[in-house]
Amino acid sequence: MSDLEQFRAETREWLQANCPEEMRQPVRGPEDHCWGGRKWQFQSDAQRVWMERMAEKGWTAPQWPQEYGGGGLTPEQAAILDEEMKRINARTPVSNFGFWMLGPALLKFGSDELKRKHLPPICRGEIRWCQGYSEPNAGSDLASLQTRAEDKGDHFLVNGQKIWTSYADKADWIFCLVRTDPNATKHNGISFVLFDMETPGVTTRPIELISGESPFCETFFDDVKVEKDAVVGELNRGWDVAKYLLTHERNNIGGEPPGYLKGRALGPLAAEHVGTENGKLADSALRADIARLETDHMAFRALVAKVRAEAEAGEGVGALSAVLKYYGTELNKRRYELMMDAMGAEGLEWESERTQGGMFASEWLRSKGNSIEGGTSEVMLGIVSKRVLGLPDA
Amino acid sequence: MSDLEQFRAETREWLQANCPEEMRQPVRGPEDHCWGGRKWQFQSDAQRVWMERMAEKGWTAPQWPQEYGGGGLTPEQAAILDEEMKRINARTPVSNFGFWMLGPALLKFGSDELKRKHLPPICRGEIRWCQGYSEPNAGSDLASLQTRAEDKGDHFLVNGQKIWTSYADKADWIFCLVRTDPNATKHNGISFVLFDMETPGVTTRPIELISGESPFCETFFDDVKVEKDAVVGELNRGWDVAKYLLTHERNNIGGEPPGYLKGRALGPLAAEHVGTENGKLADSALRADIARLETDHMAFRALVAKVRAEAEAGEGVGALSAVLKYYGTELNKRRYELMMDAMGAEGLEWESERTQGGMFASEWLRSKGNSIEGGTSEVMLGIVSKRVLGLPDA
Amino acid sequence: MRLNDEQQMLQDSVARLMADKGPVSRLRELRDSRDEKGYDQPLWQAMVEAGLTGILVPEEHGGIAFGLVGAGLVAQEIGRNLSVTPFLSTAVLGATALSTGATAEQQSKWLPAIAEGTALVALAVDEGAKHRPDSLNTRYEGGKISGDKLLVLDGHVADLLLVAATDGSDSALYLVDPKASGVTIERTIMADNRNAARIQFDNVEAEPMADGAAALQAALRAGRAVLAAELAGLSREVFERTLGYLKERKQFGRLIGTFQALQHRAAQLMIDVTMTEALALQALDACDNNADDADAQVFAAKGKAARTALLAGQEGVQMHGGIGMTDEFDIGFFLKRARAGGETLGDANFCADRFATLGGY
Amino acid sequence: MRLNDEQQMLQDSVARLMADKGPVSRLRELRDSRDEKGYDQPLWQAMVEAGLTGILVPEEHGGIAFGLVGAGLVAQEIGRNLSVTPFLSTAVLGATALSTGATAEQQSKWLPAIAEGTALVALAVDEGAKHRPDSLNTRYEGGKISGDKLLVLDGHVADLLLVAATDGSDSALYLVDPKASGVTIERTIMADNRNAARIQFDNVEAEPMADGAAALQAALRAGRAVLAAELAGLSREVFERTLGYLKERKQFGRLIGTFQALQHRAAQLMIDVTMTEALALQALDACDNNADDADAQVFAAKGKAARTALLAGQEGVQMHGGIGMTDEFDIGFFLKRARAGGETLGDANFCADRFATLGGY
Repeated sequence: MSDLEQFRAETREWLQANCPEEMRQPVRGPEDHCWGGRKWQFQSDAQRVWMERMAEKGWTAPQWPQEYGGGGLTPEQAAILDEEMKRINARTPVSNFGFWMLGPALLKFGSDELKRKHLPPICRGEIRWCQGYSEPNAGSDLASLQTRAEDKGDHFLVNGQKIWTSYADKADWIFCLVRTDPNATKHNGISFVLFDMETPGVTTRPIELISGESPFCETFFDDVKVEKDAVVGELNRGWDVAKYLLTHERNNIGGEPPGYLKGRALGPLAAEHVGTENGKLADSALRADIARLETDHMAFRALVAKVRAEAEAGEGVGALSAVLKYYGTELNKRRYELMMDAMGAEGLEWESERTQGGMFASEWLRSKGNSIEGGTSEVMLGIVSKRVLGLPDA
Repeated sequence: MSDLEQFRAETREWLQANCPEEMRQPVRGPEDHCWGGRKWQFQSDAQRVWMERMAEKGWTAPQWPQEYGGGGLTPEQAAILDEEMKRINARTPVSNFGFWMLGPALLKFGSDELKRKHLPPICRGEIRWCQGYSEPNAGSDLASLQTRAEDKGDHFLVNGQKIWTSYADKADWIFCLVRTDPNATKHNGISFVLFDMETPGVTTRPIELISGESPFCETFFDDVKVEKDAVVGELNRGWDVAKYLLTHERNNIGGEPPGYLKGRALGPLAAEHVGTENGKLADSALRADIARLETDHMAFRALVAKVRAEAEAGEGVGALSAVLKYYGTELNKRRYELMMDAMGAEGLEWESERTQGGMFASEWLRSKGNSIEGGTSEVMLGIVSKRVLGLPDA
Repeated sequence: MRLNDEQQMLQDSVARLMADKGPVSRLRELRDSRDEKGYDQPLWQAMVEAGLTGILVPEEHGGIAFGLVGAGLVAQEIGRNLSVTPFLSTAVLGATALSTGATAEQQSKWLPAIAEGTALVALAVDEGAKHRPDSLNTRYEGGKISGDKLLVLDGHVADLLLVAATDGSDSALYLVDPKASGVTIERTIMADNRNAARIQFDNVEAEPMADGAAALQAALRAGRAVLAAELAGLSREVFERTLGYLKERKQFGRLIGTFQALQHRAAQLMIDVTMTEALALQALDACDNNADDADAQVFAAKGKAARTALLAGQEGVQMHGGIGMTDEFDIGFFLKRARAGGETLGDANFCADRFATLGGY
Repeated sequence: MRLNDEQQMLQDSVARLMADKGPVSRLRELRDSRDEKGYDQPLWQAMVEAGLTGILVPEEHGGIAFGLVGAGLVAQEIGRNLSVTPFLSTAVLGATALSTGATAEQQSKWLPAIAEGTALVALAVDEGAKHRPDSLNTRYEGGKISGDKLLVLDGHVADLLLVAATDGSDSALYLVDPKASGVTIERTIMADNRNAARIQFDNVEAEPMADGAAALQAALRAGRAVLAAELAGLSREVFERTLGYLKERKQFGRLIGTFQALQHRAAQLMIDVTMTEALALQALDACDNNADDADAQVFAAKGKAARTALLAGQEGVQMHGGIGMTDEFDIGFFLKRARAGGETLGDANFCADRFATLGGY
């Protein structure tokens, strides 16, 4: 038995023994996700136990070094763990922006001290992070941000306002882009800093979206004291960290729809609502639209697979991540439009039990934000035309 | 009986008596069009007789003043003449760029002398005109043209090259944009001049299109002498004339397809080729595409009707002509794509009698030029965003 | 077509009325206060006073009989302001159905009440996810109606229900008293925050019309044409708000309206909006004149309007960026209404299907 | 999927071969000289020597059995150069049909001949405007075939015709000698300047296969997958030529590639092209591995490729402006081939229909 085969066998056995039955049920919606953090209310004992057991193995962050609380797995081992978890429908034990964003940034840019301080609590699900990037007047043009961190000798004093801070009202710490040199050119003079959301001067307010949800906040900083050693990477070079993370974030978009449509094929779903004639959707235009969408989706998946294979072979993804972000989100928007076409009046009910309080319309509306958040489609196309196609600026 | 009713009665009677039976047959294709001019070979006696009789009435240019060979009709009378001609399927007696373009330009900008010299021969079908606007390095950016007319005291000496001169090989005279002041800014220093295509130094060469036809030429000027009084409008203000004509030209686009599809509904045509099931097109995606196209076309026709009604009420068309040019040509391209979808293999035969030598594919290919000639779609959208929407330049 | 002076005056006065009394902020208020009636009662009263509730009611019944073009002009302004009124359900669908097919007695009872604003009427046609007026399951038999309806606009506040049912051969409208025994009404609030209702009819007493089949067809056609105008107005408003934003929002040190890619998209949207307005008015006019191709024009107009409104909503949100995604900002209301209005009385695919059938393919 | 080393080497060598011996200028020469055979004989000979004609022929019959991924790589380069060869008709459709369903005797006779380049094969399926392989009028009865075929690629130069016919229950392929009595062949030159033929069969002697039904299905699937790769290659070439033009053509005092509206469209085209390439290769690989969803992948790939190639052709001409409309310039050849190749063996709508049916809707 090869090492990997043995790893698989042991993993399977361990999961079998340690993953509570309740944590092997399909996730029904966002409410089943375990975010962790100081304020976290576990949905059940099983959720807590599962998180703690996985954290103990380091498998909440399988590929992070063991010294920082991770699992220290190789990519091959991590893939096996992933497969084995999928095999029994094991839920993700815990996840938040600490895992997705801050961790990778710290691992690449952080000092050993910062890594030791922040990574283990993330792995243990003790600290939930949020991200402070956008500002009201710096949307797509992120680098024009105005939040200032003034050097006061032994600390920075942070003043300003962030927007679109995901779940800032529920997070414990924030990683945040601030301007540390107001005289430098736009992309210079920005630093990537970390601080506790309970620091005096931090207030946050949820923003209600058109979908009715409030996953984002406005966050205000009024004379917030931040330690000098809370800077990730070099002072005034925070843009490098931000760029790295933006690309990293875009890589995570695989074009699979979230929510209600996750794992559901649109054609048969439409057939339930629209009906069929001779085995074909009764609305023939909708049938053509769905087939075209699914064809494009299959093409997109083929591209994602190719990019992933190339990335694994070390060829790097680079600006192609903008391609994936752009197309994946546009595809998702098309998909929700067609879902709404298919569901007709039944999809439009907002306050009713039948629709779980308007879930369909809400997800449709929420999808409109996909091509805005994390870099608008227009910004993505600009990156593609410049960095992939090499087209010159005006 | 009102004056207009009387005019209608007389017109009907005159047409009945004077329009040869052969000239009341539907036009089969471009080969049935009478272009006129010195080199013109009449297709039949009937064609010649019809042109001459109409010219004598001034009805080859019904609304031009009688003193210049036109009919002097009011818009209402001209509309009646048009209706009465359509009633008996009477063909256009003669038409070319002299009628469409030069005439309107001369009537608005020309001196009385120029009008007296050039308009009557146009009306009589004696002189066929062509248009010298585009140059190889001045396509969409028409005003960057390089053809120079040097002032030699009693004449200009013209040197340069034009491209896309429609039927220049068959035309007698050309109206042409030339640079008369090389030191002026781009849009200034251009003049609108007229000269005979038989002037020494003029050579012309047809350009074969991807559709197999050659309606356009490259035209070269090598020390061509042009009279000083052959300038329409003011010297160095030719751009005003050109702009007027471009807008005028765009107004003429009503979105009706030319050629084979003229007067043919796409849906029933597709049914012939694709077949039907339960009375609906067997290709349901094509059916949806055609219905969407025809819906858009109906919307476009409604817009054209509205713009025309407003223009008649004196509200002016202005930059809306760019809207009509843009949408009409894009619609036409979509229509030909769907025609080709419908005709399948039968539409693709190139050298066969069944397709009259590839007529279908040829018209499909030709339609691609619609959104390039007379101002590209991109230029039209630029005009709309600046002049209609008032969006600022970068 | 162009508006005549009378129509132009109507448009101007309705534009003022809706902007004054029925702006988007009223929709928000009604939503946030969870208003029981779910429509703007002061606005509706003002419309009664302006005669607009009787815009399709014949003069002998106290209406102003302004024709569908008139109703379309009102709807355009409703679309621009997202004004929340029972105009479509009562003044368009109800008045058209009754004046087309009702008996003299029914007309005398209900049409003046509509014009005077003392009665609200709701049309119950749809039974499932999609609008399929030609295959109804609701049955009329021996003076009684049984069946389940949904998307009954203003159904929970109506004084009269016009219910589409089949007697085995024809589909026709029947008058039903919402308070009659066997009627169960559930208010459903839709994504656009408008009222609709699910209504169950269990062997409910129903009154036939003189020509209930014609009434059904006329109401559907009028409703689609008027909805096309509403969606055209909505599209125009979204376009203008978005254009304004392009001229004021800065990113990367310049107005975003200077970016050519956005310029071209804005131009394309404007063209679609302008065509949609022209087609909607033309279709309404064709109905008023009973033109041969009025049906085809209405299907084209409703289908085009549904697509344009959705495009406008999508582009409106996208071009506004993050702020466009917030509930605090109004643009999302337009997107929601675009989809709900597009769905009502037949979506773009339904219209394309009918349009193609009329075209013989 | 990613190419393995062997496949990568094949791609590189074929790319060189096609660019050297089969560039677009050869298509122009063949057209202008009104070549009787209508395909590039020196290039075909070079492909024989490189073993490419036997790319799908089993090794025991003298082929290299490189699989459909290999054939797709060849087709991609054919697409980039618009090389004019009977590769699709003979090496893909012919070889697949014969190796799938022919008797041992038939295989021994024809497969080595294909590999050695001594025989051309043509597949006769279509009978009308559109590809409808499931409703054939051509009949096989008592050893004889009767019916009319069109769009028979390379039909006028073929040494063997594989004719799809129905015996009343099954549709299957039959071997017919083009010189047999009752065969009438008319060469038809298509808009893309390729050969096709209309062929009439009037009670012509025909030889059944061992499993002619499987042969037909396998040939169609392989042909569609390989055509998807050809159209992907074509799209890539058009995109690259257009991108090059955007970087060199000046208008209004600047490179047209600096105009943002064109930049965004170019980026969108690149994305479509890149996805199409990935999907085509994946579909070919799925066929080679007989994956469960191979059929769905092939319909998706062919449909997507047909749409992408047409879009590339349209954008290519539009972005080149006037020069793109001239015959002197090559871009028009790509547009023509995009449509013809898109139509062959089922257009995008046909593929979408099948794809939907496989998806259960």
